[in-house]
Order: sequence, then structure tokens, then C-alpha cells
Amino acid sequence: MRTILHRGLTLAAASVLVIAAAACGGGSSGTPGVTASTVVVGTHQPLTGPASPGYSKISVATKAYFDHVNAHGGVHGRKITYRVMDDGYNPANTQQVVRKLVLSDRVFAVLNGLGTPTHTGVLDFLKTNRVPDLFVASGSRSWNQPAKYPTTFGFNPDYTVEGKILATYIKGNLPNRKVCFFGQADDFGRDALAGVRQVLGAGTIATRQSYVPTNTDVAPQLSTLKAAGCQVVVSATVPGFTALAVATAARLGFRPQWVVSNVGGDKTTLAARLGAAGAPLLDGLVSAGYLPAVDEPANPWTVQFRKIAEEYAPDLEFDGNVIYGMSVGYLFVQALQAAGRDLTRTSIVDAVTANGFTGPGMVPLRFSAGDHSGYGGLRVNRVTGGKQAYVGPVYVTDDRSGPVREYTEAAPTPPANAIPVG
Amino acid sequence: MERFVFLTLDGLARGAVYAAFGLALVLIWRGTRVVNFAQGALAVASAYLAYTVTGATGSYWWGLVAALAGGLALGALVELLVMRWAGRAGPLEPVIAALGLVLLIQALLGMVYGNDFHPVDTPFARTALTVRGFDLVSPYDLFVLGAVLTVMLLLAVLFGRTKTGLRMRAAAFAPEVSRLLGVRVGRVLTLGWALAAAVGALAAMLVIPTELGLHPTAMDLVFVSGFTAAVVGGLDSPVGAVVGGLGVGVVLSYVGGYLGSDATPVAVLLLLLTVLLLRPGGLFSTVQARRV
Amino acid sequence: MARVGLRHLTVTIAGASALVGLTYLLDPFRNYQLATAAAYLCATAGLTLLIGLNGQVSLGHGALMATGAYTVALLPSGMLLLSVAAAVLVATLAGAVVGVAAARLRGPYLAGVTLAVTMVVPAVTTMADAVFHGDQGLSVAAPPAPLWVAPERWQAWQAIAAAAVTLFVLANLLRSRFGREWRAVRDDEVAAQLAGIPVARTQVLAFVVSAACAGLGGAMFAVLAQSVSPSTFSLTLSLYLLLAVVVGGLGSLAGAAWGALLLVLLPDAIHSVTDGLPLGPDLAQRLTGNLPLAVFGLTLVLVVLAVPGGLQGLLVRAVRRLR
Amino acid sequence: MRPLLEVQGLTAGYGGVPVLDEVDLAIEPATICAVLGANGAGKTTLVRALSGLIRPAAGQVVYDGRNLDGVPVEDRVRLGLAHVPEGRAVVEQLTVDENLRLAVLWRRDRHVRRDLAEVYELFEPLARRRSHLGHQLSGGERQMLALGRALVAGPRLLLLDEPSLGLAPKVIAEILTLLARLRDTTGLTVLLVEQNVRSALSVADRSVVMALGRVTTADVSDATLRHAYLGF
Repeated sequence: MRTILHRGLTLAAASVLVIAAAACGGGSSGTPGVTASTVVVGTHQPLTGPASPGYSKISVATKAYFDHVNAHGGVHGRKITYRVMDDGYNPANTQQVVRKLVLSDRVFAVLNGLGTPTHTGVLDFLKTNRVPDLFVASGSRSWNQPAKYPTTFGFNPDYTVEGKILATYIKGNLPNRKVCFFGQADDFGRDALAGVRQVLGAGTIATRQSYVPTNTDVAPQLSTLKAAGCQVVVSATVPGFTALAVATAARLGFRPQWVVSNVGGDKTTLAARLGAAGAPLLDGLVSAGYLPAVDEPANPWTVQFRKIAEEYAPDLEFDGNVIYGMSVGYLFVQALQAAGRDLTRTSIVDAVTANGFTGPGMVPLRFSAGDHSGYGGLRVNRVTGGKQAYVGPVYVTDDRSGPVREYTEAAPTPPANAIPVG
Repeated sequence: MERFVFLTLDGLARGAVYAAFGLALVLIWRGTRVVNFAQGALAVASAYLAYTVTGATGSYWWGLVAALAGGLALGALVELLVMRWAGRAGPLEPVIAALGLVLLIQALLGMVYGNDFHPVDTPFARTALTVRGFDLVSPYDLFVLGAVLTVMLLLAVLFGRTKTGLRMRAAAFAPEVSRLLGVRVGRVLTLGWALAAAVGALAAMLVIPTELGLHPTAMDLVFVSGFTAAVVGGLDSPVGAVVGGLGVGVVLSYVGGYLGSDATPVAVLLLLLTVLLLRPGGLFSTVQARRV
Repeated sequence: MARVGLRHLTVTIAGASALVGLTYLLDPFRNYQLATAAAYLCATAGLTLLIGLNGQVSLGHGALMATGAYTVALLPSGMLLLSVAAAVLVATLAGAVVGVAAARLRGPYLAGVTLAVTMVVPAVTTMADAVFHGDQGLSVAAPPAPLWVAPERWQAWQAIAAAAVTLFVLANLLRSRFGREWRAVRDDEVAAQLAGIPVARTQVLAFVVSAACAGLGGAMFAVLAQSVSPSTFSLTLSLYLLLAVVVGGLGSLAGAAWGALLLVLLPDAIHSVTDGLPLGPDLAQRLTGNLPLAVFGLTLVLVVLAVPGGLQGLLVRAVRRLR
Repeated sequence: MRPLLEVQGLTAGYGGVPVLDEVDLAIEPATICAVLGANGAGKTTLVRALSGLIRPAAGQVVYDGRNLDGVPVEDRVRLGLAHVPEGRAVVEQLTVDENLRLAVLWRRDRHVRRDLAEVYELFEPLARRRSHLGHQLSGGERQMLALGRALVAGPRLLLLDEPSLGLAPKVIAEILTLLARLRDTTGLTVLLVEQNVRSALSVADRSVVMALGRVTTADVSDATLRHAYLGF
């Protein structure tokens, strides 16, 4: 018995030592993470694990953009430090790393935390600690709850908005075809389907099939779609499963018109997945975007971002993920500038709520006191001859029953050096 | 009917890979009473080697050769450096060591090759051959089935007809007696690990092109299916691994095709429970399964 | 027996009080880590008992934790103590079902079934989407901390209380007739049977007890994270629990504590080290995330090869040498 | 004549508990030496230490003028030292033929075939059950197989651990007669561990008694031995 007592006390004492030794005080007054010369922001990203391909580039690109801004003097004299934590797309890890960022590293804000299940778990914690939770990297509608989570803001157009716009394209350009749906068996697929139905009508989807990311055999689903005679397949899929679905359909001799969600429709990513032999299958693929495209060599945004990437992250292959990461960085710098020289957590939330940001996205952000969802529209694109180019008008809409409208204002152009002017 | 045939063939092509992977697990289990949890990671490492070789030579076949040779070498190394020393404290320690190796290997691959999916080409077309409008198998599926069948025949000959095979069987069933009879059991175990890792590498080479692509974690799910296959068949029985692998492949295909993809893990659990509650040692756990 | 129980109670209260005192020395992040370690401890203590004392290997404890966590998430948030009790009850029932199957199976066959159980969790949450809300999961509205205590400290207290109850109950069980029977069954099933010990019942009981602990750990996970989702309870979690009990020292409750602490501190420590290294952007991108995994994996292999008996074994030997 | 096997101060045990305590023993070539003793006297441990299955803590084993320290188990059989363990240790999952072939896998010479044929001649019943699995054999057949498997390797020293255990008296007699014949015709040396004193002594040239890990009585006459060991 004495040994147990002894062990218990040894253990307790040792834990005290271990933890106390690891503990480091970080008490500073004023706004956490902000000094006269620096501002520290953090993020959680899947740098390892099955979700890491593609997505692991985003934070590298954001960081490269911040390096570029820092090299030009920072924002209001402050250099941006970007602390990227790997959560492996595991919500339990997200809990740990976000708390480390907020409580231990004392970041000013969390920027572009990636993933629906991962980020959902830290919403309450960020709210309790009043940490600005900006530009979440996911198209879920959960980020738009201003009453419940006043400091959380989205970035991506949500999946319902996307579904409505893709359906509008189908209605106008692919009339009288048999439309089917293939989607991930979760919110992503469900929200996208809701958007498609909103526009096309509930009874118009001939066949619906779903997949789970843990089962890579999609041949049964695609043979069903083939047997049903689908001519258009709306696909709410992540890139890996878009590639898998397109390749599997091809080997079944099934060549429908693919209409793919933005998150799973980046041609560069898909072509890399399919390899040289499979890439031609992407010809004709329809998707949508809201940011400058890789295949628009003349787009000034693309030119600038490519230049920054070449300078600050030379080994990074330039694709949609890189443009996405840079756009997040650009938007954050805009927000920092709008928040003014006296940077506080309240001032940046107010600045984001006040909105008025332009670029690099081709549609406006929806931020307002009553709306925290990100970009409110997309433009359909199409792969032709190996190039993914925008076609047709830019559309905007909401995530409910509002109409899909054309957005006619000209796309914003980047300032010199692609650094927003304060 | 057409759909049933399609799902059966699709399931068999996948099941063949699970069978090969399960067979590799059985090889090691019989020799060392260890379930090699690192097998998926070893197989992926071999597939990365093939990726590099194919990239340099432009030939799929040189890559395949490199994967098999790499599998042999990796398996032998793991046995010599880790497993030989890990099994002394208890039956669990080798399992933990294997899990440690999984993390280590996947991390090293991530550092060297990056955490991106790399597409892997197949040597034959994956377009299904159609017979009177029916989608049947693709040439690649036939290649997969043929390769797995060849490996099984080779292993059967090796175990049943050669001196090395006799040594391996004896060392697996009665290591001490084998040593007394002059069998160098240590070397035989090293060879067993090498062979198993090569078979695992082949499974990875066959299955990765049909999945999301080459990635450090590409074989994690295949490991789960292959392990299930081996357990259903009975871990001591190579025949069981083959039957179990094909069975798991077909069941997954039927459930995915008729009930929906999200129901497949539930089907796997039910299959395992049904088989194991009727036969706690797997389908082929009795005496007749003891011969290779 | 009663005296032993009383002593266990004293030790438990002393240990828990020491840890509560510790929470006043730590910053909020370390308190949250302490809370997480305590929640892990509930599960690892149950698992070490199952494996170390009963020789059964489970790869399904992550799934059992999920049953506890989802129970807390689905019940109304007002009465936390009641929902946690319900979580333990549900996990116990799930453990009984798996345990009945487990009593018939040995070694890798049991591992196979429990592995399949773990894989079922995300499937069930997707299939019964209306209840579990699929991949996104549910949020847990735990009652807020009292105003006079910092939230992370409060969370640490809750988790410490749960771990203390777990350890107290398990320590007493180990000293009881059940504990002796468990050990007898592990050492020699046939001999135990001949000695009149109901082997199957003992094994089911061991599984049920460890499932209850996992359920409590899962419930604490839900309370700490304020959310539950299937990817938290993936195969990785089950494997990490296994790693923790072996590296900590199989079969000892102190070892389970070391393992739990390790699960929380090691990734963090490795990250801090790699963070301090001066690396180029390309190298940094490849190493971030991967290097901690590599070090973690290497540590495991080395512990298995060089430190039999795990950390607790090492500590016991070191203390002996000092005397 | 130089002994074929010389054991000096051999001490060995399991997990720090000594079972053999400074055992000395010498066996002349072409003799049968019986090692007698009660259960737990250390007889099996002695044989296991001789064949290298356990490492001695102290002392040495010299075989044919060569110190066996550090020579692994699988090499000792190549030097002509064969060990038939207690309980026969037939590999049950292999056939009779495979069991026999297993013992000659290390041999590179051309006489393997002939030697196998000789064993089948020597043990008639085995020839009839050639392709049967080990677990289908009777106790007597298993002993024949184990013995044949040891002999086919062409040993000079045969270590036999309790060959009579569980066998009918007639079978035991046959086996012992065979051993005596081999000693006389081929010069085989045998170390025979037995509890069955009478039958062992019927063929042994020499006998020693072990008790509590030591050789207590060496080179004794029949009567003393009987008295010491059986108390009559």
C-alpha cells in the first residue's frame, strides 16, 4: 500500500515538475499578439494526413504573401508573424493546437482555420476568449451565425450558393438533359444538393449517389449513374474523389457532362491527380470559381501572385491552392489596414463587419452586422483544351431562396505590388 | 443481373488485392506470431521507390521490379533491426514497434516526397471491356487478378515444393525443434519478412493506381481490409487469406452498390462477427488448412 | 478490504488535491493540457487493465469513447453530472455487447473485430445523420465555469475529478477478488478454469469495466472540446491509446498516467523543438507536421527495444537504484 | 582414449535461478551413458545446455576437443551433436517425410538419399506412413520418427531426453536394442536421460545420477545405484 501511495505522490510531484518546467509565462498587457512592430496570427491546417494534399500549400502561400508584405514594411509598421499549426484534420488535435495558439502563443487572431469538423470544435472556445476568427476555410454555413459567434467570419462561398449557381448554368446551357447528383455524404453534399434543387426543382434530379471519404471504391455508384442514363452529373466532391469519379466513369465508358463544386474543381489539382494519361478526361468539365484563375495568364492578380510565389516560396507549384492562400493573406492585410493604427480585437472585428473590401475575389464579400458569410457568388468556368477559363456572367445569390442574379461590376484590379493601400 | 455481374467482378478485382495483402500478413503471423501493422507503410515505401524508378526510366516494369526488390530489402531490414529485438518482453511489444514504424515511415516519406498525391499510371488500360453492352472487367483488372494468382502459385510452390519452403514452414510451426535440426531459424524469419513485404509491395503497386494516388497514408484503408480478410480466413491459413480477401472485396462491392457506400464499414463488422462467432479462429482454422 | 479501500481513498484525495493545487501554478494552456491528459487517463487506465491484466487487446477503445462523448452531446446540457453518468452507462452497455463477442476471441481475432468496431463509428454517424450530424458532429453546451474560476482551470478540475474516480475504482477492483481472477485468467486460462474461475464471465467483466472507463474519458473529451465529431474518435485515437499504455508501462495505473501525459506533452514538445530550428521555407514546409510524427514513431520503436516495462518500469528501476 | 564430450563446472538456469550447479561429466566415444535422476533434478536442463538451447552461466562444454562456447544450436548439429528433445517434438503440421528431410537440409553431400532410405528401412512403420502428418502418428511412431530424424543427420553424439516416456515396454526394448546395435556397429555415442532406470541400465555402459542440479554419483555399480536411487 505504501508503494502505491509513494508512486502516487512521485507521479504527482513529477507531473508538477514536468508541466511547470514546460510552462512559460506570457503575461503582457494590451491586445494579445500585437506590439508596435509585430502582429502574430495563427492558423490550424492539415499539413499531414489524408487531407493534406493540396490543402497543405494554402498556409505556405499565405505565409509567402505575408513575407512579401513584411518586406515592404508591413501594415501600419507591424510585421505579420503567421504561426501555422498542423492538426492533421483531426478535431482533437485542432482543440490542442488552437488553445496553444490562443493561450500560450497569445495570437491576435485565428486566420483561415481549415475544415468543417475541425473548426466547428473550436468555435465556442474562440468565442469565449473573444478571439477574432477570420475567414474560415470551408464552405459550411456554420460560420455565418453572427448572433451566436460574433467574431467568426467565413471566406468561401457556401455550398448552397454554389449549388444554385451551378444549377443556373445547367438550366441555361444544358437544357432538357437528365441531371444526376454525386456528393459527399455530409453537409457538403447535402448543402450543395439543396442549392441545386432550389433552382432546378426538387423532382428534377434523376438519381442521387453519395460516397464516404473512407471508401475509395466509387465504381458501384458510377455504374448506377451510368445505368440511369445520366447526361449531366453535378458533383459535390473533394479533389481526390472528383478525380476518382471522372477516372472511374471513363473506364466504365460513361462520359457525362461533369459539373463540379469549386472545392473539387481546380483543374491543376485534378490534372495532377489524374496524371498525364488521365488529364484529357477533364476536357469539358464545368466548375465555378470566385478568385483569379491559374489559367488566366493575363489576369493581373495571377501575374502578381505568381511573382510573389516565385520570390518567397520558389518550390511551391503554382495552383488554385496558392492563389487561395494569397487571397486570404490579401484580405487579412486589407482588414488590418481598415482596423487602423490602434489595432485591437474589437477594431478588426468592426473593420471586417464594415466590409467594403475589394479583390482579389470577383464578387463582393457579404460581411455585415447581420451576415458573416464570405463571398456571395461565383463565375462558372470550363476546361477547354487543357485550360480552365471563366465563361459567362458572374452570379451572386444567397443561401436561401433568393434569386440568382448577374453581377455586372468590373473585376477589381490589384494595386502596385499586390499590397492593398490603406 | 447485369449489375450483379458488374459488382461481382469489381469486387473480385479489389478482393484479389486484399487477398495478396492478407496473405502477406499471414506469412508473418505464421512465422513470428506478429500481426505486422507496419505492412501498409512498408508497401507504400516500396511503391514510392517504384515511383522514383519509373520516373527515371520511364518504364512501369522497372518500377515494379524496384518495388518488389525494395519490399524484400525493407522487410529484411525491419526484421533484422527491429522485430528480432522487439518480441522479447511480450506479444504486444512488436505491435507497438510496428505502429511506431508506421509513423516513422510515413513521416519520412512525407519529408522526402511531400504530402501530395502522386498519380500512378497503370501498364494496361482501365477501360472496361464490354460484351454485348455489359461492362465486364478491364485489362488492368485482369492483370491484377493474374499477378495475384501468379504470386499465390509461386508461394504455393515455394512452400510446398522447395527446401526453403520446408525450412520456413518448420521454423514457423516449431522454431526450437527446427534449430535442433540445423535450420537457421533467424535467417528463415528474415526471409519470411522480406517475402511478406515484397507481396505487400505488389499489393500496393496493384491497388494504388485504382485509388486516390500515391501518398504516405495510401495503404491505411487497404491494411484494414487486408487484415479483415486475413482474420476472416484465419490468420494461420494462406488459403483462408485468399478466400477472405475475395470475400471481403465482393461483400464491400455488393453493399456499396446496393445499400450505399456509407454502409460498408457496418457490413465488414457484421461479416467479421458472423464468421468469428461461428468459427473463432477464422474460416480455415482447422487441420486441413495447415497444409499450404 | 475496507482498510485498503480507505487508504486508496486517502491517496486518491491527496493526489487529486495536489493536482488541483497544481492548476493554480499553470497558465491556462497548460491547464487545458492537464485536463486533456486527465481525460486520456480515464481511458488509458481502463485499457491498461484490460490488456495488462487480462491479456485482451482492443483497437476499439476510441469507438467506446465515442459512445460516451455522443451521449453527453445528445443529452440536455443542464445536468452535466447526469449526462456523464449516462455516458458511462451507455459505454458500459456497448462494452458488454463487444465484450460478449470478445470473450470468444483471442489475440489478433479480437483485434480485428475491435478494429472493425472503430471503423463503424463514422459510418454510423453518417447513416443516422439526423441524430449525429455526420462528419461535422455535434456541439456540446457544457455548463459554464463559475465566475470565480478560470474556464481552463475549471475544465482541469472536472477532468481531474473524473480521473480520480476512475483510478480509485480501478485500484480497489484490482485488490478485490475480481482483480485476482483477472490476473489468473491472463496468466493461464486453463489453470484458472480448473480453479473454478468463470473465465468467459471474467473476460466480459474486464471488457465492460474498461469500456465504462473509456466512456467516461469520452464524456470528458466532449466536455473539454465542447464538440464531438467522428474524426476525433478515429482509428488513430485507438492506436494512440494503445501506444500510451505500452510506453507508459503495461498493467500499471501509474504507467497509464505516464502514457496519458505523454500523449499530450510529446507532440507539443516536439513541435516546440522543431519550431526553434532555423529552416528554409521549402524545408520547413516538408518538416512541419512530419518531423513530430517521425520523432514520435522513433520514440515508440526505441522504447519498445530499449525500455521494457515502459516509463513506469524505468522509473521503478531508477528509484530502486537510488535506494 | 580422449572423451568425446567433456563437461566441466557447467552451471545454468532460467532467469537467474540455477538449475545446474557445477556439473562435471565425461563420455567416452562409442559408449552409452545413462543420466538418471528424479523429476526436477536438472537432467533436461543439462541436455538443453549441451545442445545450446540455453546458455550456461559458467563452465564449459568440450566436444571432440572443441569448446562449444558461442557455437549456436544450429551449428552443433553440423558438428555431429544431435538432440532428441523430451516429448519427441515431431513437427505435427509436417508429414513424416518432411520431418525427416528437414533434418538433412543442411547437408550438402551426395549420401542424403541413401541415408533417408536407411532410416525408412530401420523403421518400417514410418515408410508406410510417409505422407501422413505428424499429428496423425501414434506415440511409438513419433518416437521412431524423432529418433530417425536425429540419426539421418549422421550424428556422433546422440542426446536422448526420456525416450521411453509413455511408450509400451516392448517398444522401449526395441529402441534400446537399436541404440546398443548402433553403438556397436557405427560407434555412436549416446547420452540417455531416463527415469526408467531398469531399462536404461540394461544398455548403459556407464551411468550417473543427478539430484538438485548436481551429479551426485558417478561411475557406480548397479547395486549402489539402485540403492541410492531406488532405495532397495
